[in-house]
Amino acid sequence: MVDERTERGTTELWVSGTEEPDWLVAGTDEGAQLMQKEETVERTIEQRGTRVIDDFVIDDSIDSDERMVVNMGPQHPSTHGVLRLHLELEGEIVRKVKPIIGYLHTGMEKTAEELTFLQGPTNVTRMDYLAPLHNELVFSLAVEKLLGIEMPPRAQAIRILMTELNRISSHLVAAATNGLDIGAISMMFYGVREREMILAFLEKVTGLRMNHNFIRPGGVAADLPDGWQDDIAGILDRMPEALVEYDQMLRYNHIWRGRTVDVAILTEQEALAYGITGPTLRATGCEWDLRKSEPYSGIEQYEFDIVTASNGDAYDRYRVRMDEIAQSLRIIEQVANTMPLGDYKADDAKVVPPPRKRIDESMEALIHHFKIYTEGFKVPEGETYVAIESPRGELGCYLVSDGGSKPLRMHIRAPSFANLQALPIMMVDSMLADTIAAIASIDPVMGDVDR
Amino acid sequence: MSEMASDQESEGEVHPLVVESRPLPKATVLASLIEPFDDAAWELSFGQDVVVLPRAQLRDFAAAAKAAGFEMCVDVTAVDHHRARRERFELVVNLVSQRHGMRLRIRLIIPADDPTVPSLVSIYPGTNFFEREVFDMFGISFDDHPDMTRILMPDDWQGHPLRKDFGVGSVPVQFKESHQVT
Amino acid sequence: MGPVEAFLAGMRVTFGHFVRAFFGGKGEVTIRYPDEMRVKPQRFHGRHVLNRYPDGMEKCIGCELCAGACPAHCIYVRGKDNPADDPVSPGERYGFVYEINLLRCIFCALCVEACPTEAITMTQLFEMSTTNREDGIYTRTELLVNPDGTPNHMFTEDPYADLGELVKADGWMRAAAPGGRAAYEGETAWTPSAGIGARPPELGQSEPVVDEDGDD
Amino acid sequence: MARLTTPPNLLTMTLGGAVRWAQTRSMWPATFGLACCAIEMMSTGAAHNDIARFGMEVFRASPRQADLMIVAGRVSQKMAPVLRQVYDQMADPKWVISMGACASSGGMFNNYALVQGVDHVVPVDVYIPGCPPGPQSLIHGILTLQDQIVDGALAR
Amino acid sequence: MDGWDFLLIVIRVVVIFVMLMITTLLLVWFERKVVADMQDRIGPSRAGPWGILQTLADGMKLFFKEQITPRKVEFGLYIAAPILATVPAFLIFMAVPFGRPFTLTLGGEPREILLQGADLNIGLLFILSMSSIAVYAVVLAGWSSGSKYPLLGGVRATAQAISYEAALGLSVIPVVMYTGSVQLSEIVEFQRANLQFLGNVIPFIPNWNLFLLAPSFVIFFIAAVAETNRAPFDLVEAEQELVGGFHTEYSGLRFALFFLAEYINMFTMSAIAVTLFMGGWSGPTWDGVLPALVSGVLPTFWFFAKVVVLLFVYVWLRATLPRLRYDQLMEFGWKRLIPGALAWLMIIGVVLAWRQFGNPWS
Amino acid sequence: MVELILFVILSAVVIGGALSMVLGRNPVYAAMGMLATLFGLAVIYVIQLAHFVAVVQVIVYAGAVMTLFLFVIMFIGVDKAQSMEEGLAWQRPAVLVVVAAIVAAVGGLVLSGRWEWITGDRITSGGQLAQIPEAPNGTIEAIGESLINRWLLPFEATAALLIIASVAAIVLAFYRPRRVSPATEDSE
Repeated sequence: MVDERTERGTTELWVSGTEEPDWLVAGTDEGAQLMQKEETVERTIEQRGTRVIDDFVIDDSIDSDERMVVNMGPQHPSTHGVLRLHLELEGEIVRKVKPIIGYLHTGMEKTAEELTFLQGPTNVTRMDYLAPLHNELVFSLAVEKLLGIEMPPRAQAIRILMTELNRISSHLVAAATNGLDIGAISMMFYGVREREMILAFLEKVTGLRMNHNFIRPGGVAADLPDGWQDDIAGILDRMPEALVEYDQMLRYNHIWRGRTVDVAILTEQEALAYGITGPTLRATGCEWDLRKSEPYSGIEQYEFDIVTASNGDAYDRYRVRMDEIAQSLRIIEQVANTMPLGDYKADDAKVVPPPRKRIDESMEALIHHFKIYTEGFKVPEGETYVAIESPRGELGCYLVSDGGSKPLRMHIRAPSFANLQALPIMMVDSMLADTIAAIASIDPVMGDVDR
Repeated sequence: MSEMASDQESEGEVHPLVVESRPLPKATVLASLIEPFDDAAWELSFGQDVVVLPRAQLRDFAAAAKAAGFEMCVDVTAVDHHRARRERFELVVNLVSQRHGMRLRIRLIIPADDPTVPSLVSIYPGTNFFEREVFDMFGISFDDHPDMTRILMPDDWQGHPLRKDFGVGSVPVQFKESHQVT
Repeated sequence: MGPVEAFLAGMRVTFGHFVRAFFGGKGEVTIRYPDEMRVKPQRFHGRHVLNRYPDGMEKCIGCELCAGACPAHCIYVRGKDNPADDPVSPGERYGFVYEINLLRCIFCALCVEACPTEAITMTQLFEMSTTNREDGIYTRTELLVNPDGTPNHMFTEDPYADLGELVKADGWMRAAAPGGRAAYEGETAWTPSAGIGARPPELGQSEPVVDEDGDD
Repeated sequence: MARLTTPPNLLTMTLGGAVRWAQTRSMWPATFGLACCAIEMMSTGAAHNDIARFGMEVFRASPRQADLMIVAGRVSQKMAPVLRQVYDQMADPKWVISMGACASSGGMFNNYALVQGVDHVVPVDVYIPGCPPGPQSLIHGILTLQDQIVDGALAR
Repeated sequence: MDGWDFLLIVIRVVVIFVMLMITTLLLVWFERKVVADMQDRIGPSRAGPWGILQTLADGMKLFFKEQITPRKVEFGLYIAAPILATVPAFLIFMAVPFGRPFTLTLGGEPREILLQGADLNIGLLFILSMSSIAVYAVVLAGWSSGSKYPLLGGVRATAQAISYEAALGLSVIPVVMYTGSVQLSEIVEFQRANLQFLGNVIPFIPNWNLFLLAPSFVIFFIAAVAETNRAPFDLVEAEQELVGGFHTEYSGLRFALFFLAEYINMFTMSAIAVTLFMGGWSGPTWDGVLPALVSGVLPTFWFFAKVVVLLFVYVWLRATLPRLRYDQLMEFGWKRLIPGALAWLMIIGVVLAWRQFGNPWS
Repeated sequence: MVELILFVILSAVVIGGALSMVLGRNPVYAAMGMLATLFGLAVIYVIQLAHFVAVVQVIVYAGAVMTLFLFVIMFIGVDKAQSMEEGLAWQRPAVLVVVAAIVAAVGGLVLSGRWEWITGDRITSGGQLAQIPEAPNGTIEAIGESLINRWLLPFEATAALLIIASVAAIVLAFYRPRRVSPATEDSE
C-alpha cells in the first residue's frame, strides 16, 4: 500500500486532470515533491478551532487509498494565473493542499541587477501587475533612502494619489475575480468596468494602462495632466454608487454569504505566524496597516481608518477590501483637495534628468542628461529595507548598493508570496468549491509570488 | 566548527555597510533582547535596527525575539557578495513587532564553502516559502526545514540563479539590419 | 436584509442595467473598435516614430542614447557622419541604422525621455500585430516619418490602422519635458516637427511656482 | 485582401468560405492567462471592449473546446511544458496568439527564467507587441488573425 | 390510421425537431445578448445582423472541429453520452402542446391536427421520466472520460439530479390534483377558463395555476433550473472549480451535442412550466375579429411569448447569482424544497378534499 | 404482427441487458446493462398499454434507483481491481442447486402442459387463449384502486419494510471498526 501511494505521487495528472504525455513527466517532475507532513484530526481541529464540515468522515482509519489526488492548475480558470495546487480529496472534501509555485518565475531580481536605478522601475512595476505603482513606489523609496534625498511635497502627494487609485483598481479586480470564481459573472464585469475608469485616469497621467514606469527614484516622471481634478471628481462621484451596487450584488446576497462566511478561516495567531499581511491579516482582527504604523510619502497627513473585521473568513476579507476602497476614496479626496504646487522631482541634478529646455541652454545639463541615461546615477553604498502597504499587504524592498549605478541586490518582499502560505491551513477539510473561494479571497497575484 | 572563527575574521568586512552608529539605549526592547547574545552586534543602517549574528545563534535569537514581541517574520532573503567579500553570502531576516511598532533586521554571514543555516520554520512557520526561495536562488540550505526543495525553478534545474556567478542567460536581441556596415 | 429581499436587490441591479442598455442603449459602455476608436489620452505610449524638422531634415543624430536607456535593449542605432553634400540631419552625424524590435519593446518611453533632440517620440498607433517575428522589427524605413510628417506603417494596407494619429505624437515627450521643475512648466522647450509644427505645452500647474534657485 | 469589414455574401459563399466564416465568428479562446497580459485579456472581455462582439466571450477552461490560445504573459521555463501540453490538448483547427512582449520574445526579461519567445514551444500565428498590449491592440491582433483565416493563409 | 395520419405524424416530428433547433440557435444568441445587456456590453454583433447568426457560427465551427478522443476514455459510453443527452431533450418536447389544435380536411375527411408531438394521456409522467433519463448523459460523460474533474462533475450531477427530481415531481402533483389530469392538453384546456377563487369567477384573469398554486410554481421553477444544471445550480460544469465538469474532455461535435441538449432542456423546461402553470398556449385570439390564420397562429405566439419570459428569468438568474456549494445545494434541495413541496401538497390535498367532500364538521 | 416483432426485439434487448449486467466486468457497464433491461421492460409495458406502469418503471428504476447505483459505484471508485474472492465458500453449489430447482420446476410445468401457470393467461373452456381485454383508459385509476383501497395493508407494509431495509443498509455501510492500536498506524 505504501508503495502504491508513493508511486501515485509521482505520476499525477497535469493540466485539468487530463492525460500526460510521457515526455512531460520527464520535463518537470514537480509532482515528486512530497506533500507536507500529514495533519492529524486533533491538530487540525485544535489549530483551526472551527466547524468541521463532516465530523463523521474524518477518521484516520480511512487509508489514503480512498483519496483522490487532483492537480489544480497551473492552467486552471480559478487559480489566478499559474498557481498550481496539489489537492488530496476525499470525495468533495479537501484533505491536504500544497501550493506549487514558480510557473511565472521571471528572474526579475536577477534582471534588476542588470538595470540601472533609473531603469529599475520598469522592472519592478511588472511584478505585482495589479498594483504596479506600489512596486515602483517601494523601489523608489528604497533608492531614495540610500540616496538620502527628500521628495518635494507635490511628488509625495502625486505618489499617494496614484497609489491609492491603484489600490482601488486592484481591489476591484480582486472583487471581480472573487465574484467570477464563485459564479457571479456580472460582478466580474461590473468590477472591471469601474476599474477601467480608474485605468483611464492612470493612462492619462502615465500614458500606459499598466506597468507605468511613472514613479521613479527622485520623483514622478511627469506632472498631472491638465484637467485631472475633473477626472478625480468623476471617480469620486461614481465609486460610491458602484460600491452600493456591488454590495447589493454580493455582500447581502445569501448565496454569497453562504459561500464565504465561515469559509477558509484564518485566525490572527496563524496569520501572524505565517507572516500574512494586508487585508488578509486585517480581516482576522489585527489592526496593522503600514500606512498608519510606518507612514510613507506623507500619507500621515491624510485622514483615514484602518478597516478590520473579526472572523478572518473569506467574507471578511472581501468586506475589508470593499471597505478599503471607501477609505482610499477618502484619501484621494483629501489629496485632490490639498494638492500642493511646486516641483515634482527632487532637486538633485545627479539623480534627476534636467528639464528639456536646460539641455539646450546648459552644457552641464546636457552632460548630466547623457550620464543619467547612459550609465545612470550612482547610489551610495549601503543596504536598506523599505516597506509600504500594497493592496495585498506588506510590500518590501530590500536594496543593497555597492556604490555603483546598478543595485548589488534588489529583493522584493512580495505580499502574495507570504500570503499564499495561508492556503494549506485555511483550506484543510473544506469543500472543493471552498478552495476556490479561499484562493480568491487572499487575492494572490502570481507575478508577485514568483517574480 | 569554523563558523565562529569565520565570523570573527569577517567582522571587519561586515561593517562597511554601517553608515552611522550610536550607542544603544539600554532601556529599549532591543537592548534586553540582544544582551544575552555576546556575539551579536547592533548597527544602525539608515535609521533601521540591524543585528549581526553568528549563524549558530540564529534560532536562539529568533526564539528570544519572538518572546520579546516580534510576532512576525516578514522576510528572509540573502545577498551574494561574490568576489567582494571573503564570506560570500549574507542572510537577511526581517522581523516585525506590532506590539512595539518596530522592525529588526538580522544579518548573518555565511561562508561560501558551507552554505547552511538553521531553519526558522519551527519558530516562524511563515519563513517556509522564503527559506525555500533562498535555497532555490542562492543554494543556501536550511537545516531542519520540513521541505527543502526548489520552489521557483523546476526541480531539475541546475544552479542557483541569483548567485553572482550564475549568468543572466540573455540571448541576443533580433535585429534586421544590424549587419550593415557604417 | 432578509434572504428574499437581498435576492431581489441583486436581481434589481442586473435588471436595471438590462433596462438601461436595452431601451436607449445608455448603459452600454462598450467602444466598438474597430468601427470606432477610443479617445486616447495625449500621453498614450504607442508605436515610435522618428521625427523630422519642418524642413525635412531628420532629427536623429545617431547618439545611441535611446539604445542605452532602453531597459529591454530593443533599440539598435548606428550613427554615421553626414555626407557633406546632402546632409541627412543638421548635426554632424545621423542615424544610419535605426531599428526597434517592437516585440521586445515595453513602451516605457525612456527612449523618448532620453533623446536629446526629440527625434524619437511615441505616436498613438497601437495596431502593430504581425504574423511573424520579423515584421515586429521596425527599421528606419518604417519608423521615419515622411517629409510631410505622415507616419509610415509596416502594413500600409492595414484597414484598422489609424494613421492620422501623428498629431499627438509627442505627448509624453512634452509631459516629461519640464523635468520636475515647476518653473519649466508651461514653457515650450522643443523644436517643431514636420507635420506637427510647434506644439504648445500642457498648462501645467494652474499657478506656476517660480523656482527659487533656478539652476539644476 | 478580403477583409472582415466587408460582410461576406452568404449566397455565393463556398463551403470552405462558410467554414472559415464560422471559424472567425466563433473563435473560443482558452483561458490561458499568465501575467500582466492576462489582466488586459480580462479587460478585453469586459464591458468596455467586449470581445463578445466577435463571439469570443466564451472563454473555455477546457482546452479541448478552445480554438484560440492567447498566450498572455511571460512563459517561464517551468511553464513551457505545460503550455505545450495545453496546446496539444486543443483540437484542430487551433490558433495561437502571442500577446505582449514577454510571450513574443521575452520582452525586457532577457534572462535565464523565461522562454525567449513562445514560438520556441508552440507555433504562433499572430504576435502582438505591447507590454501589455491594450485591449484594442489585442482586438487588432484577433482581427489580423481572422483576416488571415478568411484569406486562407491560416485556414486549417 | 391511414397514410395521411402517418404523414402527419412524420410532419409533426420534423416540425418539432426543426423548431427546437431554430429555438436553440436563437436561445443561445438571446442568452448572450441579454447577459451582455445586463453587464453593460453589446454582446455578439458581428455574425449576421445583430449577431443573430452567432450560434450558427458556433455550431458550424464545432461541426468542423477535430474530435479528440483521449486515451483513457471508455469509448462506448464516451460516444453514447452526448447522444443520450440530446435524445431525451428532444423527446420531452414531444409531449408539450404548443398551439391550438385546428381542423384540416385531408384525404377527403376532416382531421384534427394537434400542435403537439403526441397527446399522451400520461404526458406529465412521460416528461418526468424523460427528464430523469437525461442525467445519465452527464454521469456517463463524467465517468467515461477517465479523468478526475469530469468524474467529480458526474458525481455531483447524480446527487443533484436525484435530489431535485424529487422536488420537481412533488411540485407537479398539486397541479395534477387540482386540474385532475396528467394529460397536458387537458391541463391547458383547464386553464383557459377564467380564474375561479372561493367559488367566484373573476373576469379577465385566466385560470392559470400560477395564481392559485404559486408555491408549486416557485418550487417547480427552482427545481427546473437545477435539473437543467443552470446557474446558480451549475455545479456540474462549474468552470471555476471543475474546469468544464463532465464535458471537459469533449470537443467538437460531441461537445456541441451537450451544448445543444443544455439549451433544449432549458427551453423545454420553460415550456413545461408555461404549460403547467401559465396556461400553455391559451390567450386571447380574437376569433372572428382577426383573420382565421392570425387567430390560429396567435396561441402559438402566446406560448412562445410566455416561454421567452421564463427564459429571460433563467438568464437573469444566471447573470445575478453566485453559485451554490455542493452541500448547500443538497441542503437546499432536501431541507427546503422537498419539505416545502410536501407541505404544500398536503395543504392542497386538504383543500381539495374539503371542496369535494364538504366541511368535515357538518 | 407489429407487436410480435417489437416483442422479439425488446426481449432481445432485455435479455441482452440482463446478460451484460451479470457478465460485465465493469460495474458501470453492468449498470448500463440493467438500464437497458429496465427500458426494454418499460417499452413492453407500453405495448401492453400499461402506460402508467411503464412510466413509473422508468422514473423510479431508471431515474432514481439506477442513478443511485451509479452514484455509489462512482464513489467507491471503479478504477480498482474487482475482488475476485468469494465471500461464501458454498456460494457456487448453492447457486447451482437453485438454478437446477427453477429449471426443474419450469420444465415440469411445461411438460405437464400447465402453460397458464407460467404465462398467467386465462384459458377459456374451449382450450383457446382468452382475449386480452383492452386496458381501461387511464390505468392510473385501476392501479390506484388496487393499491390504495384493496391492497392498502400489504402496500404500506412493503413500504415500511423498504424503509427499514434502507435504514439498516445505511447503518451497516457506515459502521467502522475501531482502530486497533496506534502502533499499527505508525507502521504504515
